[in-house]
Amino acid sequence: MATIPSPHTFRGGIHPAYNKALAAAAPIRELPLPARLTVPMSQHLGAPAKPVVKAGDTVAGGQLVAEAAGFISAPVHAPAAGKVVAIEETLTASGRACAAVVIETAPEQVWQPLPTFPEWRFTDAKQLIEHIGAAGVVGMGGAGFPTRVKLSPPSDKPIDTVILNGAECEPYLTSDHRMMLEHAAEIRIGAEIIRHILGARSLRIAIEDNKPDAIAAMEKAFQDTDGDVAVTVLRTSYPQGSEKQQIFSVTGREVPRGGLPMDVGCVVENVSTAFAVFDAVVNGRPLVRRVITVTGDAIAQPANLLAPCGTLYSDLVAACGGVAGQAAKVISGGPMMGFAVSSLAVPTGKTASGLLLLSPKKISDFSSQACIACGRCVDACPMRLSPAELSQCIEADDIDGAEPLALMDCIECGSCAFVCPARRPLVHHMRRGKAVVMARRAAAKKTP
Amino acid sequence: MDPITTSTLCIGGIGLASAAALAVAEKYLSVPQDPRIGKVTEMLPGANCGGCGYAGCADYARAIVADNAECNLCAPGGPACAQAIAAFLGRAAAAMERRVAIVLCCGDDTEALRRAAYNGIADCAAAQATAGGDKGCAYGCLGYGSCARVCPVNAIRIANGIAKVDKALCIACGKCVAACPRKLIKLVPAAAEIHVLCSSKDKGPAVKKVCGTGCIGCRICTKLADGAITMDGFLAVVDYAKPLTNEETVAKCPGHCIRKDAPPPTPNS
Amino acid sequence: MKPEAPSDLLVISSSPHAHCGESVTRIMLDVVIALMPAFAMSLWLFQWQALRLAAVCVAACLLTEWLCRRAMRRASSLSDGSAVITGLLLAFNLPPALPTWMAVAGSVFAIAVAKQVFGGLGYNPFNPALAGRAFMLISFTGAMTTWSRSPWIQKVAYAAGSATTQATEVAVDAMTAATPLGFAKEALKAGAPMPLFSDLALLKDFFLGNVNGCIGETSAAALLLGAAYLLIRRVITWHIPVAYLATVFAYAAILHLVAPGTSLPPHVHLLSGGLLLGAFFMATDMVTSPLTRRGMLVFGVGCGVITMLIRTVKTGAYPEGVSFAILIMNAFTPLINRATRNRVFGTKKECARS
Amino acid sequence: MEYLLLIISAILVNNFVLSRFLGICPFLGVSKKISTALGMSGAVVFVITIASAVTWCLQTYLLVPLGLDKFLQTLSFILVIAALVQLIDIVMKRFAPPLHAALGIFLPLITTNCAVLGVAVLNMKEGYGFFKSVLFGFAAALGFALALLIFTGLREKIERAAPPRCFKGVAISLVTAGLLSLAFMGFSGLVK
Repeated sequence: MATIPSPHTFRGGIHPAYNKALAAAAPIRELPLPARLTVPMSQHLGAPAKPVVKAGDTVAGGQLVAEAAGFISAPVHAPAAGKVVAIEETLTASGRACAAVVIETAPEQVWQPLPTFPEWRFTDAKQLIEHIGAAGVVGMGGAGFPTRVKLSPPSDKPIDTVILNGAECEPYLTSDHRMMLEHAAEIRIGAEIIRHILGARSLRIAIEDNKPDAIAAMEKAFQDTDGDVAVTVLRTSYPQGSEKQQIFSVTGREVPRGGLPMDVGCVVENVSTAFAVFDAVVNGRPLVRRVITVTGDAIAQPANLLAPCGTLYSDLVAACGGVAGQAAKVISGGPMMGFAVSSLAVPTGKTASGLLLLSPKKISDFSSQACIACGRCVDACPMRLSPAELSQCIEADDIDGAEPLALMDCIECGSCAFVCPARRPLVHHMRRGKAVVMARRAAAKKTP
Repeated sequence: MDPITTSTLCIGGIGLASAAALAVAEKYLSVPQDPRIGKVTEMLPGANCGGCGYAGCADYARAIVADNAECNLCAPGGPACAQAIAAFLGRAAAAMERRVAIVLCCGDDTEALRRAAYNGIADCAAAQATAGGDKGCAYGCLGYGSCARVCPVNAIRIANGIAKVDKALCIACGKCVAACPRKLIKLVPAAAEIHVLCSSKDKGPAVKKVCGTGCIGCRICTKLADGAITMDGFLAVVDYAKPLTNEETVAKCPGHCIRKDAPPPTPNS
Repeated sequence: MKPEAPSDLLVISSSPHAHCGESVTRIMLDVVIALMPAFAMSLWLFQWQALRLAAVCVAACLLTEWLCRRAMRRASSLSDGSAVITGLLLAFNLPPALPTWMAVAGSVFAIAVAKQVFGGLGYNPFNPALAGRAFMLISFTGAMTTWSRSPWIQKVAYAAGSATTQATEVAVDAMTAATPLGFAKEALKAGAPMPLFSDLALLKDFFLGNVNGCIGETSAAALLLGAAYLLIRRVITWHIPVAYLATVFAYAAILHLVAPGTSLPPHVHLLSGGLLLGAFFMATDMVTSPLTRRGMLVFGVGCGVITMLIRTVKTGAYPEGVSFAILIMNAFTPLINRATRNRVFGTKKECARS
Repeated sequence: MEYLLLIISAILVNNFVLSRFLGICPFLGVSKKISTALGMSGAVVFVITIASAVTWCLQTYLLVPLGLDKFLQTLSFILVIAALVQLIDIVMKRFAPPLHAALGIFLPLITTNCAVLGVAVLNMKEGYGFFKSVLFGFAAALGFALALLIFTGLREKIERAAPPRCFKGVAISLVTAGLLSLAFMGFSGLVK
């Protein structure tokens, strides 16, 4: 066990105002069970889960309510016992509509646990992977990629390094930070389970140097771990938490274009995901709740709340003392990659790490002047693209011109738009361009 | 030799030599191409709109001649063009009626509410991807003009936050149909004049909450329309295969979303 | 009946929701601030002539900008400050005795033809001030190359003349009414010996700006002060100026080693003409220079080579090549952008070319 | 050195497009995309080089001996160049279909391109020998290619610019070409 400074740092990136002090000191607090939960079927990347309950059914906490609908999909469980009152369409934080199982929670909570594997060190990896999949564990850093899939790389792609992502580079958010401080021991067991499953030689815990207390907590938790284990201290720079950039910072390897971390022998898991793995394997608890940072200058008492997935944002706001002044923008997630929502009637999901309420003076207007070709976006882009040229192509509807400029490699981190003096909505252009390309590719696949 | 003869002979010689070389080359080296393709290309209107599904008029002409493609796929050319091509190639002309695009929403900014303040690029798909769009109605026209931008003949105007197709200009190429992220635009027979200009599948009360001119699923029109309007859940839908002329449907619609096309403008208006 | 909407709507927009706070106006303001030392020096050296030209150019640029935007029925763009910079830079590039109406004509050309016709700031392919100057140089060649004999400068010029050991009376006379580069070019054409400018006191004059030249370009010290401000404020990066100046220095040094009798020493090339003004304030114009660092280096080297070609080839029509060099490289900028894109993360070679 | 100066002169100083104003129609017509501009440049370099050789032979071995070079030069050159381009078109279509697909549409454009004729006539006027004629033709074509590529780059930029409506399209392209020409005046006099 050692603590090492990160040997490399990706090129590009930005240094936004982090504003983490608002919630960093607030210990994780459990949200009182809301009367009603709206559990979306799409809390992960891939096909939405298929409901297996119907209106009128009574469910126990942890009971399966929807099963995975494909290889890249994840099941959904009831966060609490109660009665299913409806299965209706809801708008999720990402702006897409999906079906949701609405549960009226019961005053008497009954819990239906999954099997547990206290002897996981002697359990077959395959069995553990199935169990983690059945518990609905997905990446909790933001994308929501099903962990089961990540943990089963093809045999020709051996994994030698597991990276535990504790960078939490998004401004304002502190949920992973608090998890590392308060649940270091559980995270360690989760990480070891992941390492055991993948048979990986090395384990790295990647934390930015602006969280010395988290680094200390992790050092302490992992101090007697065998093998090649180290805390890698990353230079504070956004987006250190992005998978590809983090792998480069920790190992110096570049994930090839269009490839996955496993192509360079790495798997990156968020610290909260490691906790969820521990919870599923050791406690038999499916992923039905998570810590969410409720923060911003328009919330009365910023907090880190442990809330069931399916809690409406309005319930979270109420638990934090309500809105302070006027909220002009409500963001699900952090300010760099989070989604603005149009109302508080939106449910949380497994990937919702934060809820940010900003007052009118804190929001930035992206008014889109002409590009003055200052090249700052080119310097800031961690994927080393040319957002200036890309956005101009897309603005002129020249998607064919944008595609060869590696449009699809954009990770939408927002660094370009953050630095743009002309305040061009660069990421918005990228998203639009990518959507057009995706639609074209889908159409081309349909009619070969 | 006098200069005139020399020059005549010289130029004539160069000309003849070049002509001979070209003729020989043409004879032994040329690559044949079906001459009918050129003719058919000329018969097509040359709008290159791609509405037929091919890459421009020349490609469509090639497809008609070489791949035996249907010759009635050209919407801008209309029936006349299809018949001309069919006659030229000696094929049976398939029947074709003029169609036009129509936006099945009439909830403009006077009648329908916006649920958020959108700050982003003026594109419907982009707005839709931002928190599901700023329109209160999840089915209604966002009004950021993606359809108008793809229209090759500028037949679509955005006015008061809603798109409207100019029937006279529309060539039914179908580009707007594909461009609308909410699938609000349909191609309908140009002869049809009465339409249900709403696409909301929500129940009446939900519609009323967000729009003053939406279909509330009251079914009054279905009785008056003699089978030409059917219900799709809580939404009245015109069956364009049947004639719909009863103007009472327009007058009696409590949601005011059944509308008759305005008569074509008089020249001096 | 329209249903009632909630009173204060939430703003929805794509991520990111944070911004660094930088703006185009702020950048332009920084450039104006950075130009102030040079302006102060020009007021000291050329007195009311400098004030007249600067005022006329800035006013004409602002007015033209306003009129163009009105004619195009577009929102006014005066507040972004770019027209002020164009006016100042154009004025800095004019000889002190230039008639006012010519300065106005150049300003109108710069803003109307080189900028607003393309749609305004960000769309112009050429630097407006330089395009205006090139236009004037070709249209009013005489007036643009006539240098006043302000008492200050005459003294210096005579000193420079006497420093050249074999200079004839004619050369000294010519020197009083020519820039150092103009004098050098004449000497080159006539086969006369090249002034060496080796006197330290003369170097000091070059540094302060006590030489003939355009009103804003003569004082190296003031220009370097402004450049330092731009670099500290990170409005510009070092790449273009350093590549530009290094190329000029290297080219001049090699030439001076090979043919010391017919070429100026490299430090004189660096300090004379509009090189410093061009390298720090005009070649670095964001809109018309490349996007990537590598592209900027290529751009700077190209500017340097062309500048020196124009300055030192005997038959060349112009003694000074900075404005033309930058304009020509402006034309290459789209191609340089295309050729110097960064290596996309996760790819082996520079791909992403189209 | 002489040859080097000839090349520099033809490419930069006396650029065919920017200072002699020859070959303007393909310069404006084929400068929308870099890929097509490259194709056109390739075709022009190819045709001008060959045309220089052929017209030199025609002049030296036919027109001059017959005493017709004073008044029949232009006519016969046009004839030969047109025939030559057509012939190349046919031959290329047969033996190098990929190259034809790339250059094919540009070849007819070159047939009546004044730049080709200009090079041929200038060769004769300057009294260049065979090798020098071919070299000059090649360099002039390279100059054309350079101007075309620069202009295409600029045009891709101004395509996305926002000129007032009356300046859209060709008008703004001509303004740009004018400014480019203005910039290239800096080279004037470098090589006589």
